[in-house]
Amino acid sequence: MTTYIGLIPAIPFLGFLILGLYGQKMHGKIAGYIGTGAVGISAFLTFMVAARYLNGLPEIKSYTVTLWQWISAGNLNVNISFSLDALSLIFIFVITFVGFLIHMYSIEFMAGDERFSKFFAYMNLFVGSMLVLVLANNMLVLYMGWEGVGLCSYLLIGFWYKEPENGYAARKAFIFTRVGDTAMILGIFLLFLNFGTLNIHQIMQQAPEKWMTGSAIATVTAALLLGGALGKSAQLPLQSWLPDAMAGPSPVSALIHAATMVTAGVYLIARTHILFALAPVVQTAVAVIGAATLLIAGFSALAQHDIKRILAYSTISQIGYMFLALGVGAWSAAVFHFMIHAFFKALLFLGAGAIILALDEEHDIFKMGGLRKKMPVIFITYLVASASLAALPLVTAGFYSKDQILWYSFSSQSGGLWLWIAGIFGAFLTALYSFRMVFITFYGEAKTEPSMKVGKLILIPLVVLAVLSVLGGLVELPQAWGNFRPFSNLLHNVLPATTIHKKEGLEVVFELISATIVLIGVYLAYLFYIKKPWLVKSYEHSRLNEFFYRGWDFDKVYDVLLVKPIVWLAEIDEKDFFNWFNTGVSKVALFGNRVLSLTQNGKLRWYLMSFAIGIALILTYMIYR
Amino acid sequence: MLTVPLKILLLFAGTLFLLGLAGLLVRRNIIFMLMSIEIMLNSAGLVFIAAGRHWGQPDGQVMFIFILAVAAVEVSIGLALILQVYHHYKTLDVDAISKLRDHN
Amino acid sequence: MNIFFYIAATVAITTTILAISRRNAIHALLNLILSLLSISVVLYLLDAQFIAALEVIIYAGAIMVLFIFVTMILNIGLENKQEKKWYNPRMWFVAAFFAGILFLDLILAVKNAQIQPVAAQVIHSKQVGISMFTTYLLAVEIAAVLLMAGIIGAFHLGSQEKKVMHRFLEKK
Amino acid sequence: MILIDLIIVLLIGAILAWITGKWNSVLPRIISLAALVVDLFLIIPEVVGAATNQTKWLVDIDLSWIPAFGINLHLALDGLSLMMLLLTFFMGIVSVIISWKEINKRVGFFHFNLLMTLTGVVGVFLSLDLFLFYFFWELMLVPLYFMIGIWGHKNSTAVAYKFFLYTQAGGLLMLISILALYFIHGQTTGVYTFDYLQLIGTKMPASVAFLLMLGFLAAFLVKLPMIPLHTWLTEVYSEAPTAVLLSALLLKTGAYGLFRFVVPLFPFAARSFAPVGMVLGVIAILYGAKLAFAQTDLKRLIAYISVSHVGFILLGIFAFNEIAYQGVVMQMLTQGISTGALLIMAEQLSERLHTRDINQMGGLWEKVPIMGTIGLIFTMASLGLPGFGNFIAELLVLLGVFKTNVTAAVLASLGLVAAAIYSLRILQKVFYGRKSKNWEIHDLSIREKLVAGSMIIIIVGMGLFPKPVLNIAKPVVLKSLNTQNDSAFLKSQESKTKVMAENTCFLKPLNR
Repeated sequence: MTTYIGLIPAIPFLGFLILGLYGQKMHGKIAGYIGTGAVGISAFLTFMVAARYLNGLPEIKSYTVTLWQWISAGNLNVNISFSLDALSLIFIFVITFVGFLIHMYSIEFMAGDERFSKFFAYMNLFVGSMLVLVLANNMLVLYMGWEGVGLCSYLLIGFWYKEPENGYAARKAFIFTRVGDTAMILGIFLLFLNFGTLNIHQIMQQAPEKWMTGSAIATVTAALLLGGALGKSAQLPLQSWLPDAMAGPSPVSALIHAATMVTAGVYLIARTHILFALAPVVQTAVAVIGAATLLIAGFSALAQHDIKRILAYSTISQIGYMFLALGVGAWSAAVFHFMIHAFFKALLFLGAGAIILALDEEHDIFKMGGLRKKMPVIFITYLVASASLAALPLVTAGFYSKDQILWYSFSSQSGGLWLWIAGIFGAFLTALYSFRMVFITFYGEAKTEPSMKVGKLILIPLVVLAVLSVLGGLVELPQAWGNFRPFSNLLHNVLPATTIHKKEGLEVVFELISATIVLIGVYLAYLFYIKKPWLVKSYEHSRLNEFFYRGWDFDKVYDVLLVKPIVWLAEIDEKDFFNWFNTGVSKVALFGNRVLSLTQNGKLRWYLMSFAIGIALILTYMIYR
Repeated sequence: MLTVPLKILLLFAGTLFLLGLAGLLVRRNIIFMLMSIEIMLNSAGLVFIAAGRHWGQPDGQVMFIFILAVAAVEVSIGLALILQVYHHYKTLDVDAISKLRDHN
Repeated sequence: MNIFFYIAATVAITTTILAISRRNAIHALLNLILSLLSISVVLYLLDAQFIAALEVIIYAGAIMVLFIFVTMILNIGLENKQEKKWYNPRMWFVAAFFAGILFLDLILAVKNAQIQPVAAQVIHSKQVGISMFTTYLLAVEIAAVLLMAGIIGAFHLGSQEKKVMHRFLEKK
Repeated sequence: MILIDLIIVLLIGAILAWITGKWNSVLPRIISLAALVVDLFLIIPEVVGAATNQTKWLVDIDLSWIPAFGINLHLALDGLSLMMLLLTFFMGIVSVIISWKEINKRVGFFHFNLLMTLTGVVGVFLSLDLFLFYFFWELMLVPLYFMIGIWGHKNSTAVAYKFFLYTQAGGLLMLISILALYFIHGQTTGVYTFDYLQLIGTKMPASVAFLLMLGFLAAFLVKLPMIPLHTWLTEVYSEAPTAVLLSALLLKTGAYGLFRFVVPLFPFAARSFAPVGMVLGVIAILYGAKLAFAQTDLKRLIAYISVSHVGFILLGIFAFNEIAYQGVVMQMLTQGISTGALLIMAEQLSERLHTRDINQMGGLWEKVPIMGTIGLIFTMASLGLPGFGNFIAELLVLLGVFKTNVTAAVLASLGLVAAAIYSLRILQKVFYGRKSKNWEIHDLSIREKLVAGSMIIIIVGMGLFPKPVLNIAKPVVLKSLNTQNDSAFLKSQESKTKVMAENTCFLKPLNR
């Protein structure tokens, strides 16, 4: 059992090493098979581990494996060690399983690319780092995985490096997340100074004993960790890197910028939920940030033309939901939504990637249209995923996960009406933009002809994910529907249950409201984008929509507030003003030399004159002294 | 017996000295400069004599003799140099002979 | 007696001014000779007869003759244009300024000086000679060496038969 | 005797290289490589000892040299100097290998200088006699001056002057301090000696100690180099030949000096200097980063990166706790390697492209993928990505500083963000983007790959398995911290006024 835990991240790393060292020499798709195989083995091991873990419940709630001692300096002792519990189990399941499907898809998607083997090397490195992140039982090891995925994100966004824009997008992503990471490492320092250990388990045990609820130190620490989570998960105010990150290949967007890495923030908060519970202010901030982000990103998604940017804003918005759930203490709901979101969002990205591939790099949905008949499989899977995203009642997994969040946002202890209103309005927006995307892309007249048919390796993952997007929700039914909640029961081994202080009977009412609103949203999308497009013509071209299109001008704000001053600072002092000191000294010396050698002009009478002046001065001084 | 106060004598010698100095500063012709130097040397000797007389010591006169010797040597060397300079540069302008200048 | 001194002093200063301000070298030199002669009168009045004689013989005689010789050798005795060009009246202001400052200093210094009125004594040349060859013997020897050096130097520099320039004066 | 052997091998190698260089250009290279390899093998057995021996010096040689002045040939090896020596020999071998084909002018003399510099460096790391230390300290300079001046790029003579003047000025100030320490110790105890171990704990008034410490600091901070004394470094990096990664080694001598001499000899003065030191460290980190971001000359950029990294060393030294000190040791090693590797890359690029301007580069990944990968790895290392040694170093330093001074740690950690900004700029400008020109360049040769590969292995190894390094450093770190505790004890024992009274008598000549 414990051996397997170590192997799960090790095998993708091995794959990375092999591909990195020998990938250049591999012919055809061998590199792809190796990369996929490595993740596949990890996924297989995950299933084995999961089976054993479920078997061991409820006696053994977590397993730990220590590989080696990493750092030991003073009282800082850090081991490279992993621990598996329900929370990390769900995460590694999503990472390896969805990761495996995306790898498989990539074999065909990336075929023919000159850096085919590099791609799989990076992807494997990413999977390995992500597994380290979620398996870590130590804040520093977690941080290592955390930065590792950041590196892979950077490498893969900038994978097509020949376009400078891609490189800049990658850099932006890295720097934005790095800002959050720095806050996080300071939070880790604080944890170490207060607890003398970085072991997550020990910290979580000691924290309630040492820290008062709402104390300053708890608040600061939680806020710093939240900083890291915000950066990684693209939440307000560090969200603007994610839409640009779509410059990477579609499988990358699917794996890193939808399914796994961006949800690392969710994982971090869930993992350190005790700290957040000790800092109610920060927890409320999490909820508010989540609510604000989901609305802002929802409006922006509605304004986009690029299919991948729609999905990117949608991702930000959906992670906003997860943050909302975390903020109101609905831990398992957040993780549930993470899992379901991973399924349907990965599917959406893969579908979008397939469309883009077939249409020769066409990203604009207004230039697609009518693809329903030309790509039936993609259409159906895409439709399913969009429905799941929009949380179409009863038939989709998204309904179950999102409604749980909405319900808790109202009913939990720290929830409230306003959070719920934000959530439900977000749900309406989600329905609207997701079906806007579907209708514009697949209905109407065809504007671009597909140039190729996509193959099996692309379609199989789509279908599998589509099935999961429908059936995935059945692992957790709403409380009012009977007590079939295996998912949260599993998680309650790690995370506390959500306390509800409203009447449980209300849940059905709220579900009906949200179902109605989603259906209205879908209908409106149908009305606006198929039946009567002129209704929204004026809105589409309004200033407000342009503003949303630019992502609420966050980039402009950062540009003016940070980028411009820094660049200005850099430019005014490029030559390093301390050099003035050096050149100053030598210039003064040279000037002195020149002035003094002027006096030595070879004119005898000039010398005599200076004698006379000198004598006059000295005598005058002596006499008048 | 001369009863002019020593102060007057000193002023007289000083005046001569300053005249020599002024001549040195004003003239560009080397011969005139050499002459001015002679005037200055002479006035210095005058002070020695006056002082020696005032104190009743022979040293002032001894010094005058030394000054005389120095002046003689200086003039002979100086004039020889002037001859050479004139042969070389065909001028007696002291400003034209500025080889002592620092070349930078 | 004092009147002679004032006359001699006036003559000396006047002729010195003329000596340094004449453009004609011969005129200037003749004025200088006059000046030296009147100074020798002053010396005589100061009871330094031997020194006065030396002044006449060596200064006004030998040294000035040397000057006149050189002036004549170089043929710059007559007033020439060069001298006019070089003769910059502006320099007079500068020189007069500094000389004036120094003169003021001198007057102040002399005025403030407190000289004890000692009865002037006559110093005979005998005393001078004794002093020279006892106290100042070494200095006399050095002066002799200096004169020797002057003679050799003048000989060396003044010898024009050789076409060789002195190395300090050679053109680079 | 092994310590003397180390120095003698290098000296003999230097002389042989010069002599053989007169008639053959390959022999000097082989000779200097051999000398360094021999030294490396001589020192390796000590590593085993270092892992077990935790208290005393590993090797300690104390021979009489000039007894009249209390000067001894006192060489000693402990964990810190052992690691520094390993780094020295490794970097020495690397610089011989990378200059194998690149240096063709006066090969013999080049290798003579190279080995002489290394002799100085080795001596500095080993000597425990302040006079001997100063001797080796100055010995490093002269050959390096020639190396920069003769084999550098077009502006190198001026740069060599600048380098020499800066370091020499600092060195002379240190000499004054050494002599003052010598006399103060001699007058208080009657024993005139330059021996480090005896000079530790010399009693003197705080103000005098502070002044003497400033003298030492002047030498070490110039070498480090600390802002505002860093400008020589940028020019040396940009104008000197590749083998100047020797100068990257020289930076370590500065850090080593702070660690070995300033902190133990002047524990209280160092503590009272700590706030200033920390401020300087923070300034170095941020200002270096800012300038690195602004540069267009690749090598100058790397120089500023190194200035920024050195800030961490400074910061850590003035934190005075074990974690920070471990971080400092780690930073000395990793920074030497990562900056060295970046410099090598920059030199290889500028040699191939004949420009160092990053605005003229771009899209090079396509042409030189291996070089790009290596550049990527080392930029990532230098921005402190976990998994590389630099991360451990920066983490430990920041954590240690965080314990003593939260503000400084927070400001310094901004350096991590800044590091991301400037490092990624290198990648973006050099390797990413469109090709600015159709470069006709070849990728790394086997020789270059070997060098880069070994450096990667070391830096990743130190990132994943830093424990051996930390273990070896531990006794040294504890020792230098203990010295402070001992003298704290001493201080509490003796009343301060008494010491003052005792000492004022011999201070009079100094005050004059």
